[in-house]
Amino acid sequence: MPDDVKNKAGLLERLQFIDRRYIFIFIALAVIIPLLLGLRFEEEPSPIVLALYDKIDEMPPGSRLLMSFDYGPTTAPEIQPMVDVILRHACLKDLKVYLMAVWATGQSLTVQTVEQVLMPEFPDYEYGIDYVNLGYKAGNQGLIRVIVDDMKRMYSTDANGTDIEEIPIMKQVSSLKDMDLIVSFGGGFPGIKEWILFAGDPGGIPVGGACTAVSAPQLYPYYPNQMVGLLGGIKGAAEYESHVLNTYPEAFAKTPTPGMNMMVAQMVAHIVIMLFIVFGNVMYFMYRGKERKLTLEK
Amino acid sequence: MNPKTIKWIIFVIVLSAIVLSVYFVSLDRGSFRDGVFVTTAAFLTLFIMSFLYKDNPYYKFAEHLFVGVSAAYWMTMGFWGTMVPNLVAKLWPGSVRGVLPALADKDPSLWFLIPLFLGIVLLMRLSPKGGWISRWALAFIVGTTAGLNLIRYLRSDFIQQVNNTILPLVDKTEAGISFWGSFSNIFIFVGVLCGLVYFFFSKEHKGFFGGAARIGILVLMLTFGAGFGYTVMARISLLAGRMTYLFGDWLGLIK
Amino acid sequence: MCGLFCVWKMLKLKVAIFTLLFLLLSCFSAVAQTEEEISDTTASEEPSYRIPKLAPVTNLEVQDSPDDAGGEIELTWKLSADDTEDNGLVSKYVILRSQNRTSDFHIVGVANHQDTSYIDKGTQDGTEYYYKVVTFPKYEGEVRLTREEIDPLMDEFPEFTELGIKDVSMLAEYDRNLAAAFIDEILGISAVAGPVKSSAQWFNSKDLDTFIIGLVICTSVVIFIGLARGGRKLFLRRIGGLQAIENAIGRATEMGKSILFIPGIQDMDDVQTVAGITILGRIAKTIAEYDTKINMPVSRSIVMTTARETIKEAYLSAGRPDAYSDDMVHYITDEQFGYVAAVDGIMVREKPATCFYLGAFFAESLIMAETGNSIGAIQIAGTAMPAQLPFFVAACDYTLIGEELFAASAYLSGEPKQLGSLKGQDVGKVIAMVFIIVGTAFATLAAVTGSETFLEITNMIKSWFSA
Amino acid sequence: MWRRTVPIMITFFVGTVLVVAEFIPHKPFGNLGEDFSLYFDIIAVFAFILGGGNLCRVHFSKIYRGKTDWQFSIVTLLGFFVMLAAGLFKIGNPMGIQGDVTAAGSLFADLYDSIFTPLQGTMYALLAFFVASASYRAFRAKNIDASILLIAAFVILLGRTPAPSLIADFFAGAGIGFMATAFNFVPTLTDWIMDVPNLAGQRAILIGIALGVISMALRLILGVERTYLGADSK
Repeated sequence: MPDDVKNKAGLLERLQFIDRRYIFIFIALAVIIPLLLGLRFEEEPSPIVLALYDKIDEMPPGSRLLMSFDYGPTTAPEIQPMVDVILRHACLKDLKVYLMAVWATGQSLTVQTVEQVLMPEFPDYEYGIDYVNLGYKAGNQGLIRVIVDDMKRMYSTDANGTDIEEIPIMKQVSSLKDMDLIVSFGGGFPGIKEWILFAGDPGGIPVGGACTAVSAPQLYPYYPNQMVGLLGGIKGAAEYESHVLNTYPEAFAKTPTPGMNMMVAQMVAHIVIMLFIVFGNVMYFMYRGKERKLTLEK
Repeated sequence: MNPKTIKWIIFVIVLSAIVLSVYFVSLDRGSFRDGVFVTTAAFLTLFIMSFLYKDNPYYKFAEHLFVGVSAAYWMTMGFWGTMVPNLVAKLWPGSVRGVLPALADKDPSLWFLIPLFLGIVLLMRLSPKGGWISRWALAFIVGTTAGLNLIRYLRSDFIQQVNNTILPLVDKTEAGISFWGSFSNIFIFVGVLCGLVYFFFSKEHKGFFGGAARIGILVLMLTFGAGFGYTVMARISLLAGRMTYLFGDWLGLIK
Repeated sequence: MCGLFCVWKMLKLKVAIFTLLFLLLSCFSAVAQTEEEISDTTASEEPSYRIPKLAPVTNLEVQDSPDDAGGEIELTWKLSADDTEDNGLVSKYVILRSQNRTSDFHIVGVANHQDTSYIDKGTQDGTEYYYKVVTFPKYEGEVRLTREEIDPLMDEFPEFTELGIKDVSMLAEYDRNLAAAFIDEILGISAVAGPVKSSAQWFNSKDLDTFIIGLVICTSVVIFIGLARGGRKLFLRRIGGLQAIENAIGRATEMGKSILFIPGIQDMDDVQTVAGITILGRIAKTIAEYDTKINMPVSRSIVMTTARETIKEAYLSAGRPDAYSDDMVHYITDEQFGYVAAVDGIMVREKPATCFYLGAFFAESLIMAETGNSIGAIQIAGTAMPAQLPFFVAACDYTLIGEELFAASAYLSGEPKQLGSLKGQDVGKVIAMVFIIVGTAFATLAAVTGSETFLEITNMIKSWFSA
Repeated sequence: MWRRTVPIMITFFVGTVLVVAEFIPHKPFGNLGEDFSLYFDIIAVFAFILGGGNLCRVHFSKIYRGKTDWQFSIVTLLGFFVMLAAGLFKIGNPMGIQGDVTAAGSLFADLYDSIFTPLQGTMYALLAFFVASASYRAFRAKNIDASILLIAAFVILLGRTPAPSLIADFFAGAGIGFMATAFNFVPTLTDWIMDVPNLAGQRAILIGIALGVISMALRLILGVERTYLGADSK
């Protein structure tokens, strides 16, 4: 706003156009404070989240779970909490975990997840026996189409270059059909949709998903016929975390719940934005009222 | 204090913060490498965020670094991801034995002389005289774009959307006529038609037509408002993610 | 009071005793049950699982897949009598193929139970093939085996290696001799179907509807281009955003500031980028005439090349070729957010008077539009990305919504033949509206009257519009 | 002729063939579209030489002429060449030149993780702030259009938090029944706005876009629109 207008304008008018940096400060605080305080609300799991939870919870120990990391660093804030909580749940249930990625960017995220969650929290899990990292392979949906029938055609080694034949956990796996559940993380392309269309449907393998909040609506139509369940964004993560926490209070008492914490931050920031909208409108109408009065007096 | 002194003071503070961060994070994680990595990422995050206050040298630094690194990143990916496997390996399979042994024994595919030729033609721009010939490559690209998109949009955005809009205006369920369902279907019907009327170019928005176009605008406004509101939450989660990095991974304040 | 308390105490005792008893009982029964279970399993060690021979599929028919590029053969059959929807005996159908009627059949694929068709995608065009379908049984409680146990079995029955270990593992429940008899005694083998050859077709008949609709729309565009070229006057209404473009350039000229032009972040293979570049061609001419500065950072190299060519020509046709410089267009990076970081920097440092965002945008739309807003620039946006339109509408002064982006260059050119194409577009809209109205009318009639005829008509109309 | 006519003929030929090929499953037309997309990708990599060259030229000349902020151009060039060398020569790649260029442990991957990723994520995260400032400024009930925009956005914003049920509980507790009902209705209304008006608007936009693209593609193929070639007929 030019300076002369600024000087003439009354307080009301100026409030209408407050420096946006004040808004920025409020948003930053709205996000940081709940995160620092570790605030969290209990969330009631929605049916679609509960469905995936139940599926994993009911799998007998030793069942095979494939987790595909189909996302990148930009969406990691939303996806990672879901990866972490599902991995924890799977390890708690003693499932055999197979990690892979159809996104190139997923490769380093698998390594990171193993280093930050699996190894410190589940020291009994042994590489090659209880879990394996198959790494990233190019080919998008083409890759899925091949491994649904034959795993070894695409994977001759794991992510570390070890021969597949020498990895005990791979001995019982010849194709995706040997998996008891596939969970794809990430809503982009290729992602959950491709897993459903090229692995779940033709192979008769249960597929679940976890994706960003924005892409969730496009995936709802697949539930419950083609997709076991779906976690959509931070809310999905928070619901899952909350439910796991309620069901296994001892095992999960000390694990972080980034989803639940971020959910509070999101909510507060959301409310701050709404308050600003209300504030802006109130100022606008008050100013307009005053202006009208002034013109009438003249 | 003159501004220059303040700038230097800030610079010294930032520099010492970086050094301290590297030291403490390395100590905490037991690896110097981690210390450098985590600190770099954290300070680059802060540098970018500083733009929200105003433009400053730290943002400029991060911005310029980002441009250089990311440009090279995509070029490298183009080279190893497209050029080598999709051009060199297709034309001269034997030559990639050292890097992509899996592709070395395939038969050469001469079709790929087309992109090779066009690629070289495009590079003719660098020569001072033959620049005009690069238009051939551009013409090929534009032709491809036009041809591919014509049918693609016809299928997914025209035909499919018309199909989806054909709905009964009366929503009959087992329990009889559903008021909400019928209302929704009528809303979609009227909304799509009025929206289309709004986009008409060859008719003035007047009279009945103008009224329909007006409704069309209002429906579009509803769409835009809803689209905006729906995305807000996802955007905040991104910020929450960055903050978790700063206060958790870096400073260790969030467990 | 005291009495009540005594009663309460007694009750508590009773409850405790009762609970204890109950617990004991349940433990006992649980133990008994496990014993029972164990004895059950030992009993079934005997080869008591005589599975009846499964009924084969019937009516097996094979044909070349229609409307394809060749290399595919389609199989259809009627379900085996044992494949019932609830608790059938069939687990899957195994597809066998050979080049002669009697021998050398090998597995080409597997269909799930309840499937009645399969497409063999690995045929050679022109070769004759014969097929049969084998009904495969379902087993409860599959046993998972180690590779060492399975390998010998696989050697013995090479046909089954391709079925996956899970399926072979159950063979171990049989002794060897039983396994040898397995194929003949248990699997239901269909009659041989064939011969059949695969071939490629020259027209995809499924796409006929699409072809006709496309043809009608394209023809109407072409006709109107022709009419306009022939001198027919066509009316076109004014679009607010386009009027604003002219004013925005004027404003920048008056203020002596530059114009920032962003053609989106996609490459030339996105038609929105092409639309942005064509608008650039028109704008650049005005810019050249006004002698305004233009700054165009781009995120794709080909866009850079094309934009330079476009601006150069605009300057040429405005009669000021010497005022053109290649530096007007410069490449930044292909990376979405790296590009945005740099564009934001340019905005706050150069403070352009006008910003154009015309092309394909993603999440970065709002970052740029908000920064542009903070420096007080006039902002004109246009995109066909439905997800980004809300942000442009909220943060920019004018937004060309979807179709308007593509129409803009035709409008700005003022050439009759270009404007004619817009009229042709409107014909497409009329077609869409007519079919929506007619289809909806029949769908409504079908819903109200419950008449089959109306439903059929509705479905017919819908089938024309299925991609 | 070579400069003007040939390019227009190329566009016409390529465009027409691709449109027709969409309806021909037979070789070589069946996957002509995919092939041509691949060709485009390859040409785009050639073009990197032009883009990269331009980037270097701009920054070298900045340094050479000592323009404002020339120091930062050094940062760009340094980042560019280090990353390029790390990627092209696969420096530090555990599998050597045969390894995947992004393999963990290579210099390329390290630079990507420690520089590229945080910068990308933070730029993206700035959106949280801009979404707030944009909604503060844009959502004013100035006229009917703006009011509708505001109301739709506000309802959706509200409906995506647990706030409505909390407010409804408050009103129910205070005995104001109709307000409680109203707020309990918000989540339903949110879904309805997304599923009905939003859908209707999106469809109208999409149908319009399709027609715009078709008409534009025809103008390009027929050579009516040729600004991009610099071959304006005037």
